[in-house]
Amino acid sequence: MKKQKTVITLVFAALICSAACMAFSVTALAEEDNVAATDGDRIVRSVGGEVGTSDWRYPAPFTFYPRGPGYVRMSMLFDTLTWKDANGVVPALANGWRVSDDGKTWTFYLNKDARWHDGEQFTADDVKFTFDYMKDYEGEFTWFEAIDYVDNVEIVDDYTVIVSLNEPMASFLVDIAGNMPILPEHIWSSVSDPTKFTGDDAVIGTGPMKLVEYNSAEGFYHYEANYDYYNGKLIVDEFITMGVSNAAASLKNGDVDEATFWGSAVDAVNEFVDDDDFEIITGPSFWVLQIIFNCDADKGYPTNNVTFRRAIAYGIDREEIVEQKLHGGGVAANTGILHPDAIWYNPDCEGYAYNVAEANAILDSLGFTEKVDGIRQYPSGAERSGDLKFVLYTTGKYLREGELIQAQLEKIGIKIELTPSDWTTIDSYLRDAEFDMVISGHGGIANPQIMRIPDWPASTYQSEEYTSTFAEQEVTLDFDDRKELVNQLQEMVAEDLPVYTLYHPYIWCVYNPDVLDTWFYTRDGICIGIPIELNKLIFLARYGDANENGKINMQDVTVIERMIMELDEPTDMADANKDETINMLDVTCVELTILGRAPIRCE
Amino acid sequence: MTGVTVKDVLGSLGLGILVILVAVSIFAPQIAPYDPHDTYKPMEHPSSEHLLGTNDVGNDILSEVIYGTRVSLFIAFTVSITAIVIGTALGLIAGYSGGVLGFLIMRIVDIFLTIPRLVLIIVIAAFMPRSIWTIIVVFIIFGWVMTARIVRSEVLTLRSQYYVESARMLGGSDLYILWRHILPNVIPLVVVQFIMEASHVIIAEAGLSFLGLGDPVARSWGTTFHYAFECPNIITSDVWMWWMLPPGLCIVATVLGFTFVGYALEERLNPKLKTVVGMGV
Amino acid sequence: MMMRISDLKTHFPTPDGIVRAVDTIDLSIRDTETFGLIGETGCGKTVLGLTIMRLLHPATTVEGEIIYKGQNLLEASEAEMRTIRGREIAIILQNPTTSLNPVMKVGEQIAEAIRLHQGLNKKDAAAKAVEMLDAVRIPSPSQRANEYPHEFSGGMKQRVMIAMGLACNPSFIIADEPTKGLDVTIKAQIVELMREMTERKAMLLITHDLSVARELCDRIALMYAGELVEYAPLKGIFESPLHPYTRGFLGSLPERGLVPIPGMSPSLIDFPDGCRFHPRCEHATEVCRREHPELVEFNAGHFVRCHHARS
Amino acid sequence: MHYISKLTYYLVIILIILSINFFLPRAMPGDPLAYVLGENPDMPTRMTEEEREMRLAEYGLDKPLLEQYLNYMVGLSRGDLGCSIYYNTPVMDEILVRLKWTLLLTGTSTVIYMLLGIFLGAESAWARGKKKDTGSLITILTVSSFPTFFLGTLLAIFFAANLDLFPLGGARIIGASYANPFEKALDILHHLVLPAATLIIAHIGGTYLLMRNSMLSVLGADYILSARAKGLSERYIMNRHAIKNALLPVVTMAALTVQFMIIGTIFVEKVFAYPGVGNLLYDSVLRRDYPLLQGIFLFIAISVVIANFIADMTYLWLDPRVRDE
Repeated sequence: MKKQKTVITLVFAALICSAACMAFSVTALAEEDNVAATDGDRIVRSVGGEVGTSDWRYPAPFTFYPRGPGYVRMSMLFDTLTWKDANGVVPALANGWRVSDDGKTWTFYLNKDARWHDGEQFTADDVKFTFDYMKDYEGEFTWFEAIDYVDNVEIVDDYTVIVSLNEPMASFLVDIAGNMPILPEHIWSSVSDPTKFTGDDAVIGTGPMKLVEYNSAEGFYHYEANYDYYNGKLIVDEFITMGVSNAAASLKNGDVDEATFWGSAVDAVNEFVDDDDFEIITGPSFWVLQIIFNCDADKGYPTNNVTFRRAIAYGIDREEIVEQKLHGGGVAANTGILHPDAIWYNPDCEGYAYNVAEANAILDSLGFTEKVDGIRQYPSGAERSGDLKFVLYTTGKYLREGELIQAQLEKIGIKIELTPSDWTTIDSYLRDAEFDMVISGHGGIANPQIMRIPDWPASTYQSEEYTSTFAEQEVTLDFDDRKELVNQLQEMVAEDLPVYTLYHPYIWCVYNPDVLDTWFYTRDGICIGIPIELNKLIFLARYGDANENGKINMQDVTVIERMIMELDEPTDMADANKDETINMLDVTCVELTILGRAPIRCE
Repeated sequence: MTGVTVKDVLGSLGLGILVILVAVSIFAPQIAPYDPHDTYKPMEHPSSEHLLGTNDVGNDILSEVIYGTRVSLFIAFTVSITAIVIGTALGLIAGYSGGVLGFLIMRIVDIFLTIPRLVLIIVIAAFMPRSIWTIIVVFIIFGWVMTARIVRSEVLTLRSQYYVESARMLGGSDLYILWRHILPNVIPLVVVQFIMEASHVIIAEAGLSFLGLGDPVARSWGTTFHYAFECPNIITSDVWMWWMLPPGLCIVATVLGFTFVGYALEERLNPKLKTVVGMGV
Repeated sequence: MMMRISDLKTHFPTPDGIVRAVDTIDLSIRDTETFGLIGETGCGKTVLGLTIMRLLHPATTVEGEIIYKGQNLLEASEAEMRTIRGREIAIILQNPTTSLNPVMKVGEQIAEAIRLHQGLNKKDAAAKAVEMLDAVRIPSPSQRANEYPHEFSGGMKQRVMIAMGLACNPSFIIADEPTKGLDVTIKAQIVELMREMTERKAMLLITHDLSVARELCDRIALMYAGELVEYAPLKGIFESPLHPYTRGFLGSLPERGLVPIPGMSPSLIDFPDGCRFHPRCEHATEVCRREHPELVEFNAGHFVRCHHARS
Repeated sequence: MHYISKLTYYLVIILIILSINFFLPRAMPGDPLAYVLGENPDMPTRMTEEEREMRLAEYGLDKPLLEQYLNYMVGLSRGDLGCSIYYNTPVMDEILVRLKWTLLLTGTSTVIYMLLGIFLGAESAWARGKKKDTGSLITILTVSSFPTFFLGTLLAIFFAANLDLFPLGGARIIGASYANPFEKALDILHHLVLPAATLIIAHIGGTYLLMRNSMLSVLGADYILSARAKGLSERYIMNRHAIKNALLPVVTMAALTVQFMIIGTIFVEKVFAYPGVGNLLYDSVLRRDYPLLQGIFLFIAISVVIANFIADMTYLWLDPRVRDE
């Protein structure tokens, strides 16, 4: 009995002490605000783009972490003049726009219903203010680089502005108008150190969401609906992005309603294929992994020889890498860098299908004929001697691809010394052109602007033809003309191989449709090419049948449908789109336009 | 009652585990069914071809774990042997010569003991190139401290004992006394310390690798575990059973081996713990 | 008869072998008598004391009988023993420095036994403890009771030990080396105190100090290698010692010239054949090496274990 | 005298830690600015030299080392640990936001594992050699051999993913609305169970073994015999005489184990995505956020020193002999 008493005493003491700890923390925590959700509210929890890192800093325009997931979190609160949906550019703060023939003057017609979260009216003054502010604090807005193209902004009336550019800019509608968050003048005019401005005022925008709480410790962003949103009815009451330790497990036990998976996470996605509780959509990641070659005329021997680079390209089995590393969760990349799902994609680039014989033949022809232990030797008199050996740098992240390449290239007699290093070190080698090959990846490959320096972050590739073609496409406003130039750029990269692209991973959105089923992938990525599915338009009732109340005469819709389908005369007044030849979203857009809810889309 | 005691059983069990592990690491090429860098179909479930399946890039997991024994034990033994030698030397100097040098050594020991060791190692490891040599060097820097302290206090005890005094009176040189009289008495303590250090290094290395700070090329158990942990469907499927459990259990077995041997040795060496039989006599 | 010990054997296992610390002892202690048990360090006399108290490790094997007030202590349950320890039989352990709990106040250490055996509450027991400290002549006892052992000198600690032993007024006291390590003056004071405190009690005084035994004891037994070699009234031992060991022991007294007994006492694991004392005995003969002598009554009340006993 | 020398000693140690903290990251290779922008931006950006210099100046990284050192010390004396490069907010703020979670986790675990370890160790020593002792000894030696991250992962797999008894991670349900504070406390407790259990199991071994050994040597002490000779019961002796003496080395070790606890927290917080300081340390390592890394290291090191100081004081309280020196 006495013994039991001791046990009980000890356990009790332990409980008391822990209770004290608890009490301390709970009191500390209870001070924090909570939004009391009422029953029936639709709360959506999302992993928000990337597992592992859940913090993307404070979602104000100058403090968010300058990568896609960070931008997206800010974009929930701040609107831009234009935006993108699954089909391309759509109006946002600007109802419509007009561009002058020389491509240097853009007129924007602003939405008259837009209000800031604090109730102030949005006007043309805010737009002008934002352009001026961005020019003043260009260095502080690390996300954004193209403001230099803008010469000045002129206010025509309260809801019309004219933006004049220094030179024509083909991507203006996406890269500036669809990218720059419009700031409320009445708040930001007094802010002189925007990167330190993080109060509640710093997150007042016109977006569909208002920020309730950001917590860097727990890595979550808690938003609530801005029911006064000018651009559509909100179907979500609260939205939360949060960090989890394992996205698949968190989805399964209901901690989150949606999660993003990349590339080799296809194994996790497959777990949901047969699960009726979840739906999956697949999208392009607009991301590419590539080998950067040293093309420097002085330091790059022998990789500065394009024929030699082709030999390596033939000697690398990209399909095997996709299979081994991504488990099929991606595709072998376009050798012209841009993603196959991008509108700028050139399908005719040289593919360099795996061909050991071809690779060997090229290497032999270049004089690398002698072999020691299966490794080719430099020809005598060359800049280097001994084994044909290269250092292949990569971060730990792509080590496994490196191992596969190492094994493949050994088969054509090239020895690879795989050297994992940290990115800072690798970057310094790249700057100084002190490297042989580097494995590195980047995103944004829906946007031709990414091709400015094809072997970025190195810059050993020098081609005047390439540089001038790039500059030309930058100012070519006609879509087809520009596309032709972009196609040429891609072909040049595929021919010259400053980089040899390896693969594009897929990206998946796995979600619980009972909570929210409007997830979609944005045409060429959100904004300048962010691949993830966190487009703020998912919160809006835009894409249901807008005419569910039957306010529009169906005949009107049919007429327009027939016009789109280029059918001759409107004799048959049945639903012209019964075969769904037209994207239903377009139909809805039309309906909305007729209803005056989402204004005219004019390009 | 001189029969088999618990400590004997545990001691031999521990020794057995360690012997097996050392054998596995020596004969890894003979035991492992495949080269750990060969690639097969990735994410295979266990089969007669791949007893523990394959990992995310198609390496045979069993072979990877077998070769991992080499890496883990190599680090553990290299670090603990070096650290123990350094620690013993500094402990002997500090204990035997005293003076400014001894004082300095002991102050350094105090500081090292107060600084949270693994936290600092994590910080350092984060900035150094990721290789096993970085890990080895960093662990050695922090590994000698406890040994130095223990050896010193033992030397202080021994020094005051008569036979050292008499050896000194007989005119033995300091080095001779250290070598002939003090070192043999310190050895048992050092052996226990070696074992504790080795098991500490095994866990600490695994921890660093788990955090992704290990050598990504030389795949220790911790590194294998790290890759398994990063696998997105590790928890939601059965994959953890053949990818995460084997390296984890290997770490546990090694540490347990060291712990059991260390425990048995300590019980034997520390007379205070030896027996309470006949107290008061 | 306060206590009769017969055929007592105490053996315990160690990694080196079985230690026969007490190997057949018979003796009896009368009411109010002080019985001295003398022997060199390591002869097993402390173990005898602990055997009586049943304070040995459970692995120890004890055979024989210890009859105290008609009850065989070796058959008593642990619970019964707990009521006997401290209340009926008290032991004053050797080495007061280590025998007092360093982190407990002295008064408390005395009081806890009082509370246990006499059912007094905390306050009364504390008062009684102060009384006891006063009785063993510790100055300002109420203040000292609140001090820790390390604040006491060696002699004072010994007094505390005596106070602790006598706190519950036991009828039988085992005093184990109560004067060990004390200087002459203090020793005399302690001896005086012991005499006074145990006047009407039976006491087993375990010591290697003959001079203390001579001051306090009525009868004396000499113990060697786990057994008694001679026992007799005080006078018999000092005036007509029969065993060579006793004579040797007496010879080591200061006034007799401090002549030590040659040789070392044997290990309790491995006794010599025959008489256990023979390797150290100058009179040893063939029979001593061969046969183990029995304890015989040489004179009335004077027992000796020697083949060559003579007056 | 005793207190003063102790205090001086600890102040010197803190000064040394401050210096190590300052010089160490600067002695390492790597450019913190490169990490401000991350490794794989969706759009490549690279700073021009001017931008770079502007940034370096902003964080004071362009000044001479000695000046940086002095600034650092002056700043520290004002409680200023600098600004996190990643978060662009004061380091102290970032630590404090997470501290309550870490305190909750480590506080609860420490209390439980210490008490449990002491209790089991004492019980084990008291039953030395019996089945109970051997059983608990082997069990505890075995569970202590599990690395924290392995143990945590296993617990997560079994109790969170498979049995769904506890959450997989986090410290509370994010965005939940609670009817009352009790419900909230329950939620926090629910999230605390697995991480805390991991820490407790991983750390109990040290205390248990130490207590057991300490208890064993105490049980051989004369004063225990002395207490038994008074007729006191075994349980009473254990509680009143043995434990307090046996606790002395455990208390000393407790301070040293504070750092092991903190290290364990890094792993547990990563495994369970617990929003504490350990996770922050891990993140700041990945982001090469010098000031934050320094701040956290400093914070942890000073906590350990303070724990040592507290242990010294507790030791004084427990052992009257040292107190009077």
